[in-house]
Amino acid sequence: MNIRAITKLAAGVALLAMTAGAVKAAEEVEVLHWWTSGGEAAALNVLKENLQKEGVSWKDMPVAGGAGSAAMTALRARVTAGDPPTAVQLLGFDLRDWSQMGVAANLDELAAKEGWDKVIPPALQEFSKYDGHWVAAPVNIHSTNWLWLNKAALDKAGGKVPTNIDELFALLDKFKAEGIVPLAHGGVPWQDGTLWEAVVLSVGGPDFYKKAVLEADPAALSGDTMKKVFDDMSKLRTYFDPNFSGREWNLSTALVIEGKAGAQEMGDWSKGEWLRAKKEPGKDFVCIRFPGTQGSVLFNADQFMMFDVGKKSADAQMKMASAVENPAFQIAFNKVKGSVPARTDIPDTDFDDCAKKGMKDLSEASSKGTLMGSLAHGYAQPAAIKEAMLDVITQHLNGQLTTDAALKRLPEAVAAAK
Amino acid sequence: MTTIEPMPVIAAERPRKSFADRLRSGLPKLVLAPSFAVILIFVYGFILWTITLSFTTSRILPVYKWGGFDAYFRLWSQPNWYVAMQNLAIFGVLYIALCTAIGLFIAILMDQRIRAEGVLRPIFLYPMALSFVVTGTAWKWFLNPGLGLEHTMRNLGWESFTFDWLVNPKMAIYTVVIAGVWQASGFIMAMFLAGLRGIDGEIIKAAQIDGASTVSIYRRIIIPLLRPVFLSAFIVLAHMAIKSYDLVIALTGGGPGNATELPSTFMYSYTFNRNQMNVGSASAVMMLMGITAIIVPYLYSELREKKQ
Amino acid sequence: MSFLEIRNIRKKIGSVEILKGIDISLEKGGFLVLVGPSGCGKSTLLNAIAGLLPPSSGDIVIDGQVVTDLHPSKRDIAMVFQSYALYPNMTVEENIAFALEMRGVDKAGRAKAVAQVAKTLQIEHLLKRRPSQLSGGQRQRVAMGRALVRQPRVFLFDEPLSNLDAKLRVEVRAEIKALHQNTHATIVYVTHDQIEAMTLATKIVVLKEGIVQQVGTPAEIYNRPANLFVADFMGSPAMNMLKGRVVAGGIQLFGAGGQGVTVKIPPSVTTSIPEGSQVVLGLRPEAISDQGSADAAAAASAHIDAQVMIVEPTGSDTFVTGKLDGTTFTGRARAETVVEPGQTFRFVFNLDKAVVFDPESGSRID
Amino acid sequence: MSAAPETISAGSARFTRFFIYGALIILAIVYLLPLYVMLSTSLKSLDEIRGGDMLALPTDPSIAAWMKAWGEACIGVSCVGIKGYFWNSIKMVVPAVVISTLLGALNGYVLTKWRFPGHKLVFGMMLFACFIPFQAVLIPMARLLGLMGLSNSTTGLVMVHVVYGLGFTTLFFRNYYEAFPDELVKAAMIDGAGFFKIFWRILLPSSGPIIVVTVIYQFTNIWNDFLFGVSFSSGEASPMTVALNNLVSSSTGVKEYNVDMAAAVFAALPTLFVYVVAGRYFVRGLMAGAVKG
Repeated sequence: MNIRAITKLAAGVALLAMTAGAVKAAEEVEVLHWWTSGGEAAALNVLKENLQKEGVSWKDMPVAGGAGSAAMTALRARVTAGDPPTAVQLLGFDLRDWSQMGVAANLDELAAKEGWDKVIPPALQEFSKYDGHWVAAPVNIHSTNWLWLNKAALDKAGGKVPTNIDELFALLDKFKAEGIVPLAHGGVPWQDGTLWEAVVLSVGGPDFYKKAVLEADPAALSGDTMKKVFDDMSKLRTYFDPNFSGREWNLSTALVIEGKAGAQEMGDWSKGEWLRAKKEPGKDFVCIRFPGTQGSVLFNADQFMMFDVGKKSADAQMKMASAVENPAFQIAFNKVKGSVPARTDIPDTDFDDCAKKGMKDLSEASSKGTLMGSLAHGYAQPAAIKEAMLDVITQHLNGQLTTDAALKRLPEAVAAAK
Repeated sequence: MTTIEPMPVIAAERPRKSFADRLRSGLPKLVLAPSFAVILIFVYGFILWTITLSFTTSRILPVYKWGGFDAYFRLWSQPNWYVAMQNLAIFGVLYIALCTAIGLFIAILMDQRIRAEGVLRPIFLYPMALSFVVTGTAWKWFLNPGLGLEHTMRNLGWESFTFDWLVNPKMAIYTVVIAGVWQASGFIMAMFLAGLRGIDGEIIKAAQIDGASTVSIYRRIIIPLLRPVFLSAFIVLAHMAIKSYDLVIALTGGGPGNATELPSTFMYSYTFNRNQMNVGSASAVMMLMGITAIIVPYLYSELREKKQ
Repeated sequence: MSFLEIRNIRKKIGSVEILKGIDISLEKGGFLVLVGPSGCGKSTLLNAIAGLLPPSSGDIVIDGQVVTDLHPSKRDIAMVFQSYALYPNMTVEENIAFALEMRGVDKAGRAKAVAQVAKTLQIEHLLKRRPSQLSGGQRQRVAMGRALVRQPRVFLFDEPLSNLDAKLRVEVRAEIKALHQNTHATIVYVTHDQIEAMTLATKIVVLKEGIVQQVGTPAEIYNRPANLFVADFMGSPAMNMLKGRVVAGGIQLFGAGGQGVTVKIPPSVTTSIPEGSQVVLGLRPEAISDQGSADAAAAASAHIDAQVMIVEPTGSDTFVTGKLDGTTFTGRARAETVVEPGQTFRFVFNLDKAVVFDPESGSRID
Repeated sequence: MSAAPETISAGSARFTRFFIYGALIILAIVYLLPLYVMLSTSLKSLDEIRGGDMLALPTDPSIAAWMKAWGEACIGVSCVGIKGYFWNSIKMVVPAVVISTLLGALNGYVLTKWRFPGHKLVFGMMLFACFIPFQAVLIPMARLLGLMGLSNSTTGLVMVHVVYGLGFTTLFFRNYYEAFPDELVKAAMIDGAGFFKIFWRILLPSSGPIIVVTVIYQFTNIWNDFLFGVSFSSGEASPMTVALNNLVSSSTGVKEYNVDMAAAVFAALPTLFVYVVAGRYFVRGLMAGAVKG
């Protein structure tokens, strides 16, 4: 290598270093989220590209595992170190808890400019704001009280969709007679909780749900209605296959897709599995509200909470929040994710039948006041209480607690976790 | 380092010394000091910090507001905590006993001048090399009655074969034991194999001349000679049992119900998922006390023995 | 003037005092052997001289320079260890050259020095090997080579022969002796083997429990042991210790059961023992012989008949153990002596060689 | 060297050999099952995985999942597979292993050859560090890293692994050097070698077996660590295990088990390689001191 080549190389390296420095100096958002793979990540990529067009680079910080629990650990480490990410995917009460620590940025100005107050459902706003100030940009709204039915199995069982829990039991009996698994369920606490909250809503109605779940009223948690809830849970348990324990939700969905099982209670994200298996709503599968919960929506929304990272990235942060609420992005993202837009002003033309139904249900429930937070997904109670309730629910479902014991234990657990 | 009197045994140290000599005689301690300081801060400092936190009202992040013994009362009123402790007892005893027994058994087999030792050794050792992030799924499938062993056996025509421990709250903790033993027993095997290889062959010859059978040679002579290996194995296994976390999370996630909760998963979940950092810290303090109760007597006897 | 001086060295480890004030001096070219039973402090003393173990008090002086506080490497000493302490990761050559390398001797200089030492010790063919490929004797030589190459002021040997088999030990012992005679090196040598001490030393120090029992030439130590301990420790078979009582005209031995035998003590042995006092009479086995080999020139001797208990032929001599009145003693008879246990045998005691001790203090009475 | 007593009678000897080999082969199969499940799953198509028998051989083996895991799978918003994270892990593991091994060796050296009053207490305290549950130190560690400006950096991660590996490495080397003759150190001292010279020239060259044990132990532990990796690194700088976890544990996404398994095998390759290649030395190294306690 001669001198000239070395000089050239050195110049190249220097140039490279300068560009690297330049990239760093540009606006950047660091985003902690747990949409780490497959379609979800691809959906998020849309946001990344949108931001890049505006000159904001995206530093990805994906942390999967346990519905965000590993991500929460990582977040704690970063906040404790005094170096929080710019934006963090957070759920319900976690948002409040973090805001309470005084680490949130203020999005009021942007929200006012873009009129978020008018387009985002008030039930959700409660969680996107802290102390009256916007701290987070909601991405989507999932709802959890769905029942997914295999169309062929349903047709074989008479074709009539159940509208209350007793009809559900009748249908499940027919599935059983067909020789398939009546209800596909995965035995992990959050799935047990998802099923339980749907049963609570179905058995007790929206007011009871508010009382028992949102307010955690001890009387409601141990009363007769709750007894029926637990009894129904025990009964539903008899429709599971023996291998449900610890099974991931998508394996349960696969059972329904393949016709090995008749139905699954699951949030709208499971639609992705159906679409991926090239199944069409209405033709191959049927999406209905969990029997007895028509007119109410238990929601769970993904939000990006903006952390206070100082002036340096504040502008990029605002750009990102704005990009999240951009209707085009909301459509693109939610089509892939199976959820519905967090804004109620978005036309449903681009969405499939299940999503259209979801959007319609959402705006109805929102206006009727029956849009309520999901317990299993952190929109009904703070983490401590939620986990304490899930403990009881999952132990009861697994036969470790009798119904009577569960009724006694549930208010105790809530009290102990407060 | 203030607790250590500067008085090395080897290097000469009396007055009338140049600075260079002084430096030289202090060098060993100077070399050890950073490591020791780091341990003091990162282990003992953090333990103190954890103890402090357990007396605060910390929930999502540390706050330094006095909370008294509240966290401990909460801890001991949690049914989960009792389940975790009970499970640790079951898991710890079985895990240590089975790893030791199986490790010793394989080591003895491997020590019979077998041909394919080079092939077999890595087969028994490899589970230690893999993280449970990697093997957890495979194990979960294998133990799942509808996917794994039970399914296969029934497909093969053994219709009544049942192996549903994974989904049975009463038995699930034993599946954790199985996977744990699978992971660690090869390592213990290597320790025992090393111990066996280190035994003086003449002792065995002497025993053979005395007319002892192979079984009684092992039972009466070789296994007693392996006593130090048993101790090392116990310590290695005890600390792995107490720290076991990945194992449970990957295999059962603590379920079914809370049937496989362990103190380590309890601590993690209260600190990081349930936003009850003080209760998590209190459980960590309890764990540390348990560890101390096991380790300190061991260390004491071990280090005192060496003195003689 | 003495070349190596050990001045009132004390060493305490914990609460135990290992060395209780040792004073020794050695002239240039001397061969000092520290001998004593295990635990007597001889290795501790050697380590103190080497600088590997700082004494609690006292001074070490080499060639007029106080080295007590000097690092071992600056004392200009070399040491041969019991285990040889060859560096397992280095070849013989590198082992020998290591000290020179540490002292900044250049490569050529090292090679020259190594070659010379290798020639002296006849280990040239071993230079490229590693310690693990050597026999015990070869290792021992390399260890010596490592010490020799430095040409230090003082050589220290820490039981260098104890790991060799009996035959090799005698050979190497002779080599060390020859080496000393040829090089006139100053040597301090630790051993628990009194024969090594006798054969090698120009000066022996007998140590017990951290106290010097006796300092002297081998002959002094052997013939005029300062106390019962030295007398018993030096010599094999051990000196006979016979209890006796001073009577008119000598010492009465074997008197426990009756009259006993009175032996005359020549004035060369002692003159100062009052009549009636209890004593211990020490007599080496070679001073008790059969009639045929008895020293005719002895000024005082006694003929004693005793029953034979044990007969031990060694080839060159035959040791005969007799018993009289409950006391056993061993004598050295000619090889061709024919005697069976149970017979009565006539022993000749050569009292010129006797040593008398005070049983209370253990000290020799002159 | 082998401790195995020879069996005497010929007839029972044959039976014994049969029993020994039979038992070993059965055990080997059991131990290999999870690996087999991983490998065969990675070669199957998703449909076959969903519908088929987990233990069955793939009917139509394909390495497509492997290709995808290596170069195409999405981890977060970038879909370039796990190959980049491989390098991240190496960048973290190599310095952490080297530093912790070296420090462990130096500590072991001081604690056995340069003893001072209280050395046992110091060693005992360092050993106790092996037993601290890592979950308990995450938050204070994060705070300290933040104060040192090492938050979210590879340097910080390396430091964490070094700190919590020190107990083990010190233990290994101390036990090994305990049996290393003191006289060699004394000889070197008289020869004029200083503290570090003795270490570099005499002890370290003779430490091969224990270095193997320590390196294997540290390498596997650090390579497989997830908790520290996820807490103290982020995004594209994450180690392999974090990326793998992001791939296999995404909660509401579609699961491609064949890709997951292929990625898992990739993630395990370095440690598998280390154990297979160095297994022999591992047992030898354990013999040389680590088992003594």
